[in-house]
Amino acid sequence: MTLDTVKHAEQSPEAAQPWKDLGLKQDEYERIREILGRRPTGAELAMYSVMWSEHCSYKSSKVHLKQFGEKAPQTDALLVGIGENAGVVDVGQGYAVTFKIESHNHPSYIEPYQGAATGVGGIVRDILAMGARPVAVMDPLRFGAADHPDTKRVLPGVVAGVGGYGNCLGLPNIGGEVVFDPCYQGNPLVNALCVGVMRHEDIHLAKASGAGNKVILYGARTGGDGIGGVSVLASETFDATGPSRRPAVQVGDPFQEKLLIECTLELFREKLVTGIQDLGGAGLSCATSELASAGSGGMRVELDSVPLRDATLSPEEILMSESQERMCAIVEPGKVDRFLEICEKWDVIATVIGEVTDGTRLEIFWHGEQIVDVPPRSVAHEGPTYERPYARPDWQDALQADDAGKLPRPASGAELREQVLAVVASPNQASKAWITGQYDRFVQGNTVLAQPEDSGMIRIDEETDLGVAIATDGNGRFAKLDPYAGAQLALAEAYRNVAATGAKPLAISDCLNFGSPEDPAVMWQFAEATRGLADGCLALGTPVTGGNVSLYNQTGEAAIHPTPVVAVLGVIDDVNRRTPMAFTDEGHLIYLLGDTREEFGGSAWSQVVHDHLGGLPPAVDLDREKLLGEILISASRDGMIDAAHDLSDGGLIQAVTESCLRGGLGARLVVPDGVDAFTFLLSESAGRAVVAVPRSEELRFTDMCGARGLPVTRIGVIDGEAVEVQGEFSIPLTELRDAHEATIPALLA
Amino acid sequence: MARVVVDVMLKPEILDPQGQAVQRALPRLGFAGISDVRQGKRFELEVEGPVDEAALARIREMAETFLANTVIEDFNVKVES
Amino acid sequence: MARVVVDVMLKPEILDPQGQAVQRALPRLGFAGISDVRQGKRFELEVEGPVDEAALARIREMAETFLANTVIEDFNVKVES
Amino acid sequence: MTARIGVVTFPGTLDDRDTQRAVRLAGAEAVPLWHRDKDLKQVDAVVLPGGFSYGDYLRAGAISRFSPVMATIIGQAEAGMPVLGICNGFQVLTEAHLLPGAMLRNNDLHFVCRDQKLRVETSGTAWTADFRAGQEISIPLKNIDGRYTADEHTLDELEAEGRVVFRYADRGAAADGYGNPNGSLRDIAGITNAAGNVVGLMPHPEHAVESLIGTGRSDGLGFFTSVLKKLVNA
Ligand SMILES: Nc1ncnc2c1ncn2[C@@H]1O[C@H](COP(=O)(O)OP(=O)(O)O)[C@@H](O)[C@H]1O
Ligand SMILES: [Mg+2]
Repeated sequence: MTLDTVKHAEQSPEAAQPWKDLGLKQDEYERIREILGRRPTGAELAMYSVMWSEHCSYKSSKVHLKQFGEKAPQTDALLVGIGENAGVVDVGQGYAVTFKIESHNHPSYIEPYQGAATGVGGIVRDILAMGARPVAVMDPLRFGAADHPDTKRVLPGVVAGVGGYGNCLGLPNIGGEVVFDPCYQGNPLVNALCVGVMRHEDIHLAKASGAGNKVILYGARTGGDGIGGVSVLASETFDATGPSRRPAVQVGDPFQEKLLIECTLELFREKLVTGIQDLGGAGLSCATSELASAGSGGMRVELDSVPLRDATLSPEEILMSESQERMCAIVEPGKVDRFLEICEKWDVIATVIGEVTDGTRLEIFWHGEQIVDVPPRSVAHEGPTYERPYARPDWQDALQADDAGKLPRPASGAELREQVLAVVASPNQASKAWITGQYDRFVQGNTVLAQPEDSGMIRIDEETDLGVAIATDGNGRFAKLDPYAGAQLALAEAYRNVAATGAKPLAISDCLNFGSPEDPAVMWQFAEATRGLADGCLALGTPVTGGNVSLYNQTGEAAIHPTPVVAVLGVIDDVNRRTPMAFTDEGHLIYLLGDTREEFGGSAWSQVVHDHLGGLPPAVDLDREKLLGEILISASRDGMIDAAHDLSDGGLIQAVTESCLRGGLGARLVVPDGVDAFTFLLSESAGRAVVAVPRSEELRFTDMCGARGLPVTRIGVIDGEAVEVQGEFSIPLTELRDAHEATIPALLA
Repeated sequence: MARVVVDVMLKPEILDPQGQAVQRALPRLGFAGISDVRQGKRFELEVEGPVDEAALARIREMAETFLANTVIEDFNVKVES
Repeated sequence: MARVVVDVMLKPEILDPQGQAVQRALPRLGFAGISDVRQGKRFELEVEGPVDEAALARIREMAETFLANTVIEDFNVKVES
Repeated sequence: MTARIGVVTFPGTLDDRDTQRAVRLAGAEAVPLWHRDKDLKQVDAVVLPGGFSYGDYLRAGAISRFSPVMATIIGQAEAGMPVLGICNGFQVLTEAHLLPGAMLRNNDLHFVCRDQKLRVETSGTAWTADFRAGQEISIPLKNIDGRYTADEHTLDELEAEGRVVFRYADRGAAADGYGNPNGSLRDIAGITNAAGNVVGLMPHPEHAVESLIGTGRSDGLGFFTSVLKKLVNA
């Protein structure tokens, strides 16, 4: 086969090109021809097709994501915002924290272990590329019905993959989510978050500047696996019979990635790196075009110098390969030798593959012949933008009218007891210890809190005990009922979880998991959710630092519930002041913060007891969330409470159950005036938390709440070996424990 | 009772980190002249009853759907003599 | 270039939970008649130069000292035809 | 003069910095050792920390065992220098035949991470002098290849010579951190060589040295104070 050089392309304008097979639309192909003033070469076509895919270009979502910038709250904390590999937040004492959440949904359905493993690998490299040492990971997961046979294939593989990769990298897993719902059958969601820490002066950016600087590719050799994998796979719908295309899935090598981390951190320490980019989806196409696009000049690359695992790869394949565990750095010529030396020390292969030029073009050569000559921005940053049509689906009204408040409620204390046990034992509410016990949460020796606590917390300075906390949350059922409110509820819940541990929320990252953007109903959900999230972030003062969009989570006509997952990052000046969730002191008082209303739409109770989804989700009051957060943080700082747990799915009884089981002590609860026992225990009103208060602090605490206008109700005391609701029922802790802890092992072990 | 062996290897184009780690270690241990190592799995199945074409067809199906993930792996079924 | 295969299996007296897990899953997936499964490793070595007795002796030594841990594993070396 | 305790880093080692922290908290000087260096920098004792050296590819510890630093450590260990292998370090020690037996995949096939109760069986080693025989301690366990195996003869010999150093404590329910987590023969969590200077165990004392972090217990410090006392008194 003759090489399709730029010259050849100029001479053969009419040559047929496989743009359609590469996922491009007719008008997109026309635009490429227009940009270049000729037909693209095969290599150029490969680059444009992967970079203009939905996954890489955000072409359907861009117009909506804009709001995160437009409505961004004023804050000094944001050091690097949306657009870089990950956002960076100032957490004080000269430290900066970077974190981001990303999806690896489609590959994880096809090859659960490797799909999930490489999802962790990819997000870790993003964090590393910012100049930070990765310090923890989290994994929000969604699966089909817990008892569906395919869940037994997908879940254990995903969990083993998350653990296999993260454990081997030495990153503590400090939290996540496991949610089951039939809507995720065939479209499991595997989101992965990584957080990293650096000094302010160590922030690195993905740009190629300084003519004459060298472009160094380092890490694994490039192979033929996963060519177009992430980008193509994540950019179309699975048809009903399974994935319509099966490009090879990538296999991860966490050992190589661990070497890459240590090697890269040493390169940073010696200040050898001018610009840096990880290789993820779209591989070298992405890294070279993004570095050049963000930089000052052009770039010239000798593609034949890329070290290969398979000598027969064509230049197009090399450009599209998504082989894992690779990074690309821009290095001053005088520093190249030392750079290569450090790579050798870590057994990492490193190769100079090109240099920054004073031109404006990205030029790629293959054995001396030019095969790419493009304006890099047109590939990386000026891809197509769609204004996809969207419309509120016609079924939305009926769904919201189907009020969960009308569902039959328990008629007696005995029936209430039965339903409470059913809720805490249901797969979504049950203990996830069987899963999280497969993740290393101790490694690095800085884990202050990890699952099942409300947020994961990491000490980042051993002298001052400065720490950060992160929680991720999302509730697809709420978002289905009302995507705008659902997104805000996800934000509010993660915010509350961070505050509950005593940390001050600073910023968020999000992963927006939706169905096909070609369906106007899905696009409406997306538009509403992004609007809700942007408005919510403005109200709470927490900017969006970055995130990820995963579309086409859909089998045939059936889309997943709209599932915005939100990660909130907070800071705590002294991790010794953190508030854990366990009830550990007999006699301490239990207080409920916030208002309880009759809110059952989308609730765990409506799902478990009635298999029902309808009505409206709980009302959102972000001012209240903020106030609640402030109270929880003050109470932690001033030592007024010794346990706190946020209320979310499953309501108050779920939270009390978890705090009791964690501490090994029971609770005696009294139903407060003005609310019935059922609503008290199982409503899912937002903006609430339970806290344990020593008697000596009671007055100080209630006075503080009163002075700041937060409703606070004494609901009981930590006591005994049962959870007792006076006048209704009592459940021994052993019975609760069996119900809560046996479910997941019984389904999966 | 007959033994059927199913070998499962990563497809040639797929990265094999384990095989690579072994290969890279060999020269250090003083073993030269091995240009590539691939590591896979070997399943030894004890089969009740005769291993006729029908039995082998079932085992091939088992390998295809369960023992191997054919997105990344190839397999080979053989009767042990 | 010749290929030499080294099979490494756990010794018969050592518990093989991986093989057992496979075996236990088979009936659920509708495969009956497999009375035992053992899971081991298969190494495919690409050997430069002739695979004569000397080369095989070296590979046997490599298997004995490195590819297998003979405290728990047996191995078998064969030339692939 | 403070004792110098070397902490080895192989490619893929994870708990080296944690182990250095534990050594420092115990009052000794932590000396990083690099797998490619034969030189032990005149340390008085060595810890092989946990992790996935060489990705645990082939078998846990199998590739690291052949590194240059191990060649020196094997010689020094045979000459009496205290050596502690934690988790992956324990696996390296068995692969290097400094300790008998081998480690297999956990019998439930999963990675397990939990706070594990151990019974200290002997205080007669370089690393357990600060414990009492029969004492129960709690330190994190985290591994996937932690099932200790040896033939009956070897096991009998270990028992007879008092060389079983730690057992998984079996009182109470497994969920509280009691019980054998992986199917190790005779509940063995850690052993020593005949001289008592080389100890290997699967759980991680270096993750239990501070009151706030990890499990919030400091039962692991005793390992490092034990060896320190021995070195200072020597
Ligand atoms: N896949 C997972 N990985 C790690 N931790 C998890 C995972 N799933 C759940 N968790 C942890 O289990 C605990 C309970 O989860 P969840 O009930 O979703 O918390 P909440 O409702 O407070 O957000 C949390 O600490 C959470 O981080
Ligand atoms: Mg919570």
